[in-house]
Amino acid sequence: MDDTINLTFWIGGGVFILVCLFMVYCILKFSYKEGRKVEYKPEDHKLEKILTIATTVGVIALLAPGLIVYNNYINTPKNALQVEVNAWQWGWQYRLPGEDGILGTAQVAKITDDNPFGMNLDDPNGKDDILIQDDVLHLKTDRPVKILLRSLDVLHNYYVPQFRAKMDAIPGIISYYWFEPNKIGEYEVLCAEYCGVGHYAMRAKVIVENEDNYENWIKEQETFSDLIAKQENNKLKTTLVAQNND
Amino acid sequence: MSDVKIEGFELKPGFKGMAEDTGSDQTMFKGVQWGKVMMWIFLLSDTFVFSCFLISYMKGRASTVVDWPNTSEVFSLHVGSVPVPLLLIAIMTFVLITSSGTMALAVKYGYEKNRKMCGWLILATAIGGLTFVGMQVFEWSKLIHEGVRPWENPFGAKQFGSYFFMITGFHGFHVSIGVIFLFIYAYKTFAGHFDKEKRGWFTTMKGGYVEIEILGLYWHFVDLVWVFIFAFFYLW
Amino acid sequence: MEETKKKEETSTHKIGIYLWIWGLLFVLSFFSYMVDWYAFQGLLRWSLILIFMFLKAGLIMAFFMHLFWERYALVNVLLWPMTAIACFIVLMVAEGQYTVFTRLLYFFTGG
Amino acid sequence: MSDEYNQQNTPLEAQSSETMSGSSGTPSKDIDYVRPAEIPEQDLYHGHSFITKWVFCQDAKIIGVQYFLTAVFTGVVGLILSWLMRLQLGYPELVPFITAEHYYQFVTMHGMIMVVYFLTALFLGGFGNYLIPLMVGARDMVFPYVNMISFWMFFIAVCVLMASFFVPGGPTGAGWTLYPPQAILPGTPGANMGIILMLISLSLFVIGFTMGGLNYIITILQARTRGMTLMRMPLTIWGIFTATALAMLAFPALLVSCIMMTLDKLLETSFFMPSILQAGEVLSYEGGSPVLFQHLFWFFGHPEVYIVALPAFGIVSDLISVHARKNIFGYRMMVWAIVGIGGLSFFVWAHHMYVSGMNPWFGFFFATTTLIIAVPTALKVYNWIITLFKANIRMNTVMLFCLGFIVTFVNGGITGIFLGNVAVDIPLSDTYFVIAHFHMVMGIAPLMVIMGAVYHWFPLVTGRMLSEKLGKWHFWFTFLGAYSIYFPMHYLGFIGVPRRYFEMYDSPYVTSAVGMNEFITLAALIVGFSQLIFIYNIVTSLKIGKPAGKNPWKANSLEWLTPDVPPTHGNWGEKLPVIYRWPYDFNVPGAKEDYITQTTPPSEVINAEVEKT
Ligand code: HEA
Ligand code: HEA
Ligand code: CUA
Ligand SMILES: [Cu+2]
Repeated sequence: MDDTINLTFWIGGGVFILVCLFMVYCILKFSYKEGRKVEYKPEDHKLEKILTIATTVGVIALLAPGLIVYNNYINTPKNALQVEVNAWQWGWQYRLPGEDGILGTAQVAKITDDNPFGMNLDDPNGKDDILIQDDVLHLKTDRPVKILLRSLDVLHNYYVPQFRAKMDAIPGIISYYWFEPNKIGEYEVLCAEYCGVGHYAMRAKVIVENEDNYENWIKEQETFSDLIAKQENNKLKTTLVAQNND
Repeated sequence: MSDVKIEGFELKPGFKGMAEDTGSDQTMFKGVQWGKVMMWIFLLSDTFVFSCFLISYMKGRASTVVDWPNTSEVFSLHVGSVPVPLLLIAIMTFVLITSSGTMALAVKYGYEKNRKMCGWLILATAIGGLTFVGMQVFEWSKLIHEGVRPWENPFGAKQFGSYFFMITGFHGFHVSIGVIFLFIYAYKTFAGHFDKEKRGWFTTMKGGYVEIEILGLYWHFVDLVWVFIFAFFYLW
Repeated sequence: MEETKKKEETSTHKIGIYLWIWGLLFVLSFFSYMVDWYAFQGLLRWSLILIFMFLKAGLIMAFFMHLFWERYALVNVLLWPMTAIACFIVLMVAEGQYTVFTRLLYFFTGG
Repeated sequence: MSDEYNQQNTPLEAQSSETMSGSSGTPSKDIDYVRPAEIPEQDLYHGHSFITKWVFCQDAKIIGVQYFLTAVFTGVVGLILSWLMRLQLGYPELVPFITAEHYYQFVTMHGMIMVVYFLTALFLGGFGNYLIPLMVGARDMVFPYVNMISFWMFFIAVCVLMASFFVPGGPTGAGWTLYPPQAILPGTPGANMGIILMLISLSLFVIGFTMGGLNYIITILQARTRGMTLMRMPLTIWGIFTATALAMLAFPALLVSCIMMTLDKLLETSFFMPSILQAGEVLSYEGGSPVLFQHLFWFFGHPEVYIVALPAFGIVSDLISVHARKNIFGYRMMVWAIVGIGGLSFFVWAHHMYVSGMNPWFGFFFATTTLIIAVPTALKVYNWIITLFKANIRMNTVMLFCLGFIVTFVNGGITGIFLGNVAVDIPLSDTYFVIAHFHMVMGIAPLMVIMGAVYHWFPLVTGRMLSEKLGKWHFWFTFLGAYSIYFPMHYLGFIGVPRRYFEMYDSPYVTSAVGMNEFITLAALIVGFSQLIFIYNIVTSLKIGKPAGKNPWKANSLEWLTPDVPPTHGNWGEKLPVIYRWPYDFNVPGAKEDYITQTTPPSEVINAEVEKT
């Protein structure tokens, strides 16, 4: 992606400078003199054709690599880890698939105090999902991540400038993008789609770390079943436990 | 229409004619009055309005995961005790087409300067339009009675009610405007304003039977939109 | 607009043609109603509905609105913008399907 | 009633040869033949009282000035809002009274005012009304009454918009794109009265504009004077015409989205609203699609940005040609480019939505169409600069503004190419790079044209020249100042500073931006205040400016050739002009002077090698 930016930058910058230089030349050379001889040539088909073709070629040279990169961007590699980012006004939380590697289904309409992610109780895939009610996300290096974006209220956008990738989180559908972190460190997450007065303050953190640290972190997190089990005398618990016994 | 004559300019048919009309001076649409062009361009813009409504409806309907109500049941009427699907809608369609036909004839008689015929036909059109609006009111009240609201719908997807009331409402609004103008123009025709080339209220231009054609364009357009609403809303 | 004078003598059409179109419109409306009556389903239903719809629309535009007799300059100016609408429709169909796909996948069925 | 109309204009008789001046004396039966008039003379309504003459006036020229002044008023409001925003961004401590709510309201109103109520109204309503009848040789717009209503609708729309500053909760702060769901939810400032008034105001604007637009289109297509073929119209008219056509087809989408959003707000329908959790409660909405709104909005929004660009393209072509004393290079190409850009602009809208979560496959389609638009646009740029080549350039204020336009437009256009190429857009979208892009290409480029146009046509409207000296100062302040506002923003965008951020400073990675933001703010204040020079120039020149006389720039196009300068109601006195050529016959070899007006018959320029147009 950086390469396409650079390519565009140099071609674009070059054209810009050429245009400006040509203008300066004209201004200096042809400024007003009474009785100067002026060329009268309304049209020059050959010149126009050359310019059209040259521009078209330039455009193709910019577009083709861009589309290839884009194709790459929308097709997630098979081995990507899934992370679901939940956005709300104005904060973030995350959900990781548990051992089965599959995220359970979830709906905004099902959200309650006891079920902060709106998990579908009758979806078995969801029981081992890891729920992180905190805005810090850990990732391991050199492993592609597929970010699934879910919004609970309005549009947001999970954007880490250094990752060169972003996508809006839209209520009502799930959007996604992927990237591969390869530099250990802490990154700031910014919300990049206007979402109301708290927009500018909607920050989070991503920590990219090596495999071991990551595994340690994962172990400390709670799964959906844990969360339910912790809650005493509530309905969710009874339904879920009943289902577990089936 | 086709048989315009223009001094010093040869009108050719087809695409050749189009190229020459476009390349000529003064007017591009040869022999089409300003008012008529205005109505056409306005209708083009209005087409985009209705298209946007219908496209939104399609998108909305295609992306809802809740079932869409079965329109032939929702809009059925009971004849005796047998439910006849879409009966009212069918009648409305026929009424609107009838009025379109009378309008077309009114335009024809207008150009033939047949003041009486023209006036009666416009009046007939207006009454057809009025009937249509009346039936629409009936249909709305029936649905409202059954619990459908813009914000809720007992038969399924919420959007059904919203789109239904919005689109038919917007169409009904067009029809109502048309009906008002039809009555006014019926009066003007009978009063002979077009024979006398009386100026209108808001315009510096002289009147003429072409105004009836302009009104006709609008009326046919309302019918045209109904064709699409009928197909996409009721038959889908 | 003086030209009306010139036109008045020439530009009316035989009444028969209007009556014909009128009749056709009734018949086509009846047919499209029958599509629902007989509860055709699937592709057949759709193609019939669309065919009748476009035929009706075409007849109204061409004859009742006199587009058939208008000069091509006007006709083209009116019809070309419809490509934008067509493009919009096609893309919104794709968008609608994509939306419903992600909704079903992530909210209901899972995958 | 009939005495209100002037009946003395008898229709032109069909004469086989008719020359305007008739001085040459050569029998010119053949080469000067222009076919007789097709359309009868237009009757005009002449006002008698102050009210019908100046307030509810039906003369397109006065309506144009009314539009212009109203639009400039909104523009000044937009400018002041931009100062307040910049103060907050540059010196957050200095202005504690600007809260986040206020900031977002300022951004929103700034964007909306500048795009819709300022530029659109100024170009189409202002320049369109004034210039169309004059340049095509009509007595007035075809429906003067409707034209008047159009202005008053616009005026009411502006009043409603301004009223929203004073309602409880203030104006909407949803961003000028008004994206739902947040536009109508409590987390956004002005989510009650503010947004409703905004939607009403926009709807009124659309209705009013439709009335005006019908006038512009039909005047251009059906009311040209004898000899004025489409390919002899000045490019100004082509630009305004195409922009109007775009507006007629694009505004419906805005109207529809406004209606639907109003219903979502007031009746709680769920067009754009899916299930939403607010303050722990699930709202009653269900199943709607926010992306649908974005599609509708940008189906309007992208043509809209060309609505403000195309008139600027047209006007700048004319200004360059007149002041470089050379015909515009490749006129035909320019016309086709304008029309082509206009047509294509309906197929690129979702390039604003690359990161919106729409169907990802759309990216391919829209990236391709977007970059295709760059080709005709590039041709226009080439043609402008080739026009300068081997010309005789008057380096006056007007020309300076034209050159300023080219520089900023090319800069902004090339950043547009970055954004159009979907893979490049993804990191840059919603950052200050986008802000830089569109301020270059829309914020200053068309403004440069407007200013140039004011210097150019002021003598026509008022009969007096503007001061050149003040004009040059004005130019240099505006150009250098505006450049120093927006050029640094590209850098901010590259490092990833997101747009619509009330403040950034606790973020470690953008500390380098602080100094830059202060600099930008200073520049913005200076540029803003330097507009006072302009206003001072206008006001004083009304009284003490050098009398302009007829055709001070030695231009060819019709607006300078009216019998009275400034033109009076009805524009042309007794007889409509007859046109024999395009408006770009400058420095034709063999001609006596360095310009040949459009009304000069061929028999008078027999020796010159004029282009056949
Ligand atoms: C007058 C207004 C105007 C104009 C003319 C343009 C012109 C263009 N715009 Fe811009 N644009 C806006 C106003 C405008 N834009 C606004 C207001 C927004 C933001 C709205 C918002 O989100 O709030 C925006 C946002 C915007 C985006 C979305 C960014 C984002 O939100 O992520 C994109 C993406 O494709 C884009 C692309 C383009 C392109 C490709 C052009 C092209 O037409 C430019 C073509 C011109 C040139 C290319 C220069 C001349 C050419 C040459 C000198 C030849 C050499 C060039 C090559 C060989 C490539 N614009
Ligand atoms: C034509 C459009 C236009 C114009 C002229 C401007 C002018 C300016 N804009 Fe604006 N701007 C927008 C359109 C425009 N803007 C839009 C659409 C947005 C997006 C809103 C959103 O995100 O929702 C935006 C957003 C925007 C932001 C981003 C806010 C954010 O995302 O947080 C900033 C920040 O600095 C900014 C600054 C400025 C400044 C400093 C000026 C000016 O100060 C620059 C200098 C201008 C002048 C010198 C011209 C003044 C002249 C007159 C007012 C009329 C005088 C004329 C006569 C008398 C004939 N603008
Ligand atoms: Cu969340 Cu912006
Ligand atoms: Cu765009």
